[in-house]
Amino acid sequence: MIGKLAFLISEGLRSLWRARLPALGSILTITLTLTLFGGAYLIFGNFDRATRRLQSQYRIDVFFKPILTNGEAFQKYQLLTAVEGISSTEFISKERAASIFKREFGEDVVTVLGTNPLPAGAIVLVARGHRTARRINRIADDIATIDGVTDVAYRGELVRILERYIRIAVYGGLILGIVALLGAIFLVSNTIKLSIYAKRDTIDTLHLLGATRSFVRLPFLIEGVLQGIIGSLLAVGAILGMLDVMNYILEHFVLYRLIRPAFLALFLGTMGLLLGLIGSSRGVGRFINS
Amino acid sequence: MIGKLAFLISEGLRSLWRARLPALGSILTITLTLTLFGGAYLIFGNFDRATRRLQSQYRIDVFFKPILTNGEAFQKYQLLTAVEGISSTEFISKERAASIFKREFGEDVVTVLGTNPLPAGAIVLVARGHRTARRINRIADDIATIDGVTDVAYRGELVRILERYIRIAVYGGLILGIVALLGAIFLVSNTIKLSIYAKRDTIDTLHLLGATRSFVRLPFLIEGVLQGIIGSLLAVGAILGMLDVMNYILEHFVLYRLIRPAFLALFLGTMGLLLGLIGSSRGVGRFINS
Amino acid sequence: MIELRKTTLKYQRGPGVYDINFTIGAGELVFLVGPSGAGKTTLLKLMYADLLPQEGEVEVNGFITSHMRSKSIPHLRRTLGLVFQDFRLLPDRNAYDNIALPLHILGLQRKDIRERTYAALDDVGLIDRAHHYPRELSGGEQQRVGIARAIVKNPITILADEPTGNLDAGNSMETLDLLTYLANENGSTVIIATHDYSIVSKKRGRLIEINEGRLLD
Amino acid sequence: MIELRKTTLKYQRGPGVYDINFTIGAGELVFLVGPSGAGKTTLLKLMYADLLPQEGEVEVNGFITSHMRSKSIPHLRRTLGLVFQDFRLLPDRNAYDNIALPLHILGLQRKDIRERTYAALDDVGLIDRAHHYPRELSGGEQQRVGIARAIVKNPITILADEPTGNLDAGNSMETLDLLTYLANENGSTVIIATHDYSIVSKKRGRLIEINEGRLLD
Ligand SMILES: Nc1ncnc2c1ncn2[C@@H]1O[C@H](COP(=O)(O)OP(=O)(O)OP(=O)(O)O)[C@@H](O)[C@H]1O
Ligand SMILES: Nc1ncnc2c1ncn2[C@@H]1O[C@H](COP(=O)(O)OP(=O)(O)OP(=O)(O)O)[C@@H](O)[C@H]1O
Ligand SMILES: [Mg+2]
Ligand SMILES: [Mg+2]
Repeated sequence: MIGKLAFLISEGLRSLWRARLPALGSILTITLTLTLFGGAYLIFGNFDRATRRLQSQYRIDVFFKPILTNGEAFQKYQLLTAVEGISSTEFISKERAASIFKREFGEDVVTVLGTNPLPAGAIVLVARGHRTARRINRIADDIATIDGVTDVAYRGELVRILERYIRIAVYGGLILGIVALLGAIFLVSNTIKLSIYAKRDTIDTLHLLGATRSFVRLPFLIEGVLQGIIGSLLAVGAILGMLDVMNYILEHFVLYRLIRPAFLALFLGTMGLLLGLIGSSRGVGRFINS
Repeated sequence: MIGKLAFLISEGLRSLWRARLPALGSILTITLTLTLFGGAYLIFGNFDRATRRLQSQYRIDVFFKPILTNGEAFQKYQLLTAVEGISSTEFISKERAASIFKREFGEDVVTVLGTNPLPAGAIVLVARGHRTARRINRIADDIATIDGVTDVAYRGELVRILERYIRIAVYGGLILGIVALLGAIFLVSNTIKLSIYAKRDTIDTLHLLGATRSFVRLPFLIEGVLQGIIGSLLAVGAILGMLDVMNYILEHFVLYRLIRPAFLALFLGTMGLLLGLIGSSRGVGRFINS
Repeated sequence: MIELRKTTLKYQRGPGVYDINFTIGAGELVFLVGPSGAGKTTLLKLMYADLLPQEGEVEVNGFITSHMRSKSIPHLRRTLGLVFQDFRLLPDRNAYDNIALPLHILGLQRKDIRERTYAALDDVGLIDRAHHYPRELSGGEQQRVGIARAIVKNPITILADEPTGNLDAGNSMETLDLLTYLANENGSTVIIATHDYSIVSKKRGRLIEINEGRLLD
Repeated sequence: MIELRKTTLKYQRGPGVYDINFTIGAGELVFLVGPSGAGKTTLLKLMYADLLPQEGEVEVNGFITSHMRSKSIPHLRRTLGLVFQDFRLLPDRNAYDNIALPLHILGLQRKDIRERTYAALDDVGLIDRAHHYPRELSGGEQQRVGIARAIVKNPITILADEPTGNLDAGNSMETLDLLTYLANENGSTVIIATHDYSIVSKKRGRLIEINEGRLLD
């Protein structure tokens, strides 16, 4: 039994070596698929990081009554922490408000009027889990009920647009991911199917000599798994190489670096193995019927 | 001669029909590749449209001297049209400025002060060809030299970030496009190579019977081109179908529609034909050496 | 033991064999003779369950081919040694590996496989061609590799289809001697299908004649 | 006209043929005989430029194989009709299409092709098997398709490798008659390689004997 298994494994290796050229095709197909997949994984991982840069868009501006002094307003400000769904807050004193006014309108309100009419305020950032248009609305309403707050402003429009793009990205990514996965399995099984097709006489002969289904199938499955593993190793190399090239380009042009997502090798290795196995067993299934 | 050509074409058709299963693999490989490509084309086409929605980010805020009346400011405002690189301008009267202030700071400045201290201003949109950080800087400087203008504000930071993302998209798209194209040619030629590999005995026999290289090659090339054409037709169908599905989803969730880019069918048809031709001649080249 | 009982197989597009009845006992040497297209190969295919009868039954070494599950077919075939008319050597394996294949299918020990394979190579006079691939062998040498592959596992029954078609007189005689030895000394049942009546006269064996799909007697 | 001048070809992994000299004129019928592994197929392969000599020259119908560009090989082969020892039928074409193939390679008219192909099918007695695929034919029937494919274009030279190995006495005789007719009445040069000395006695023809790669005389 062990002798037979050893024979079948060595058959798988031999077959891989003997049909180097077609096998290379199969391996590079897996590499290509996994490189695309790993690239998507990379981009998603970095996209997530890039969107965090835009988090300032999830900002609510709070205005206190102008009659409140900075100190009084700061006491009200501390009540904000009780509101659910807030990640951070920043107090804006009357003086900061004046300098913001200057920045926005190009005029020093204190010089013009001799006094500072602007109210104190606060900038509130919405926590990650609450960044939907509906939740932000609720949070703004909650803040508005705090005593001493006259007005609450937030860029609802921008938030809604952002949400739109994120939704598109998530749904698009989901669809593309499923298409790519099906495509990969299809490609691998097709390549292995063609390899088997080229060996159909051999397979017939094996059956005529009394070989069982599994005796005939096993070397092909082993061959497929080996191809998957080799293909995924090449894909890991390709992605790390691509990462270096892209980072070189990116640093040169935009001073921005992509990071390497965690578990890349594990992710691709597992996918390669599964691809090889599913692909070859699908490919084998069609042709080997005693 | 014509009889021979007719025979070879019918051989290509027969071969395609006889090897339906492997050919189907080849065809679907082309379909898959072109669907990915067409999808990218679709996304690029729509991405361009989506960025145009963000054009308000290429905006320069202009402030006139507070002592100027609305009428005087409007005369200065008309000088703006002479500045190069501007696509549209909008006059902001002192009253509009006050209402913007109210929106931003939650306080009616006229009620508080009894008078409107705010200056008139203008919103200037930068023309398409001038939307780089450097150009915007120049335009802002040009505007600042106009008599009566006290200050010019623009979101240089945001523009720079946007530029960054567009650069990433363009370079990333370029790299992905090249990888995908090479991958497609590789996949097609590999599939056809495997088909030819399965027929190597037949090819040897044809040579022994006195067939020339081109007699043996032509049916494979014809087969490849047919596969390319069929594959691209399927890809056009797949993309139009995907478009419908995505639009259904998008409309449902975000009230946004993707449009169909122009020349999609022509683009994919040409690519499919070229893919089939390049792939099959590459695939044929390896195996057929008398 | 091989028994065909009122066996009929008609090809969809072509003739076949009709109402065949015979029994062949253990250790018998049988010549199945008939002209080209008579149905010799068809009868052998029925015996190794490559074809199933449309009427009647085929019983080989205790298996009734039309009544058994397809999972049992390998078990039947492991009791047989087959020589194919078109050799059916695996093109990507050398002579040694082709001959060793049935032993790997039986799951024998490595050492055992080596010994038996070299013995079979010796039986057909191809020891010095052990590591040549089929395309590096002459037609007659390929045929002898096919014969070695059939006898290497010392099977209960040997079904040889035209085993001397590509062999010269000397090699033909040696092959016949080998198969006769296996029948007489080893107790194997040996069926040789051939169109060549001259080889029949060289060995004492039972004759089964077929023409246009029907037995003559 | 075929001439081998001091031709030697030694296989990298195996024997070969050594210092072969002979000339065969137009219209001759030649039997190339020798035991299994003697080098018959090797000599034929040298004639149809599947192998090139390492020493000496091979001249066939005006082409000297070792001096011609590989582009000319198809032109040489179009003057030849080949019967292969292993038939080499295309498995995905029926008998008719297999036989018509050399005519398509020559670029003949459709009507012409039809006529000649049916004539060749008739010559080998397989009119009623025209639309059968090789796997639907018996061994002898496949061999006859191979013979029909060699003669269909009425070639200057016919090189037949073991053309009766799978044929019964009757069919063998008919095939020999056909080839003899083509040599005598048609002026074709016919070379029949065989291990079977018995068929040599049946027709008047020149005998070239080879053993272990060397000519006997
Ligand atoms: N798959 C098939 N489909 C249709 N007809 C077939 C098929 N296989 C064989 N035949 C026909 O059945 C008849 C018997 O074939 P078989 O191969 O048994 O002959 P045979 O006695 O072995 O002849 P040979 O000596 O030429 O090998 C032949 O006429 C052949 O054409
Ligand atoms: N490609 C090859 N590589 C090595 N040796 C070869 C090759 N082809 C043939 N041989 C050897 O050369 C010798 C002559 O082979 P050839 O095929 O010419 O014999 P033959 O006379 O046709 O025999 P048969 O009657 O068995 O067909 C044989 O011993 C064979 O093993
Ligand atoms: Mg037969
Ligand atoms: Mg030979």
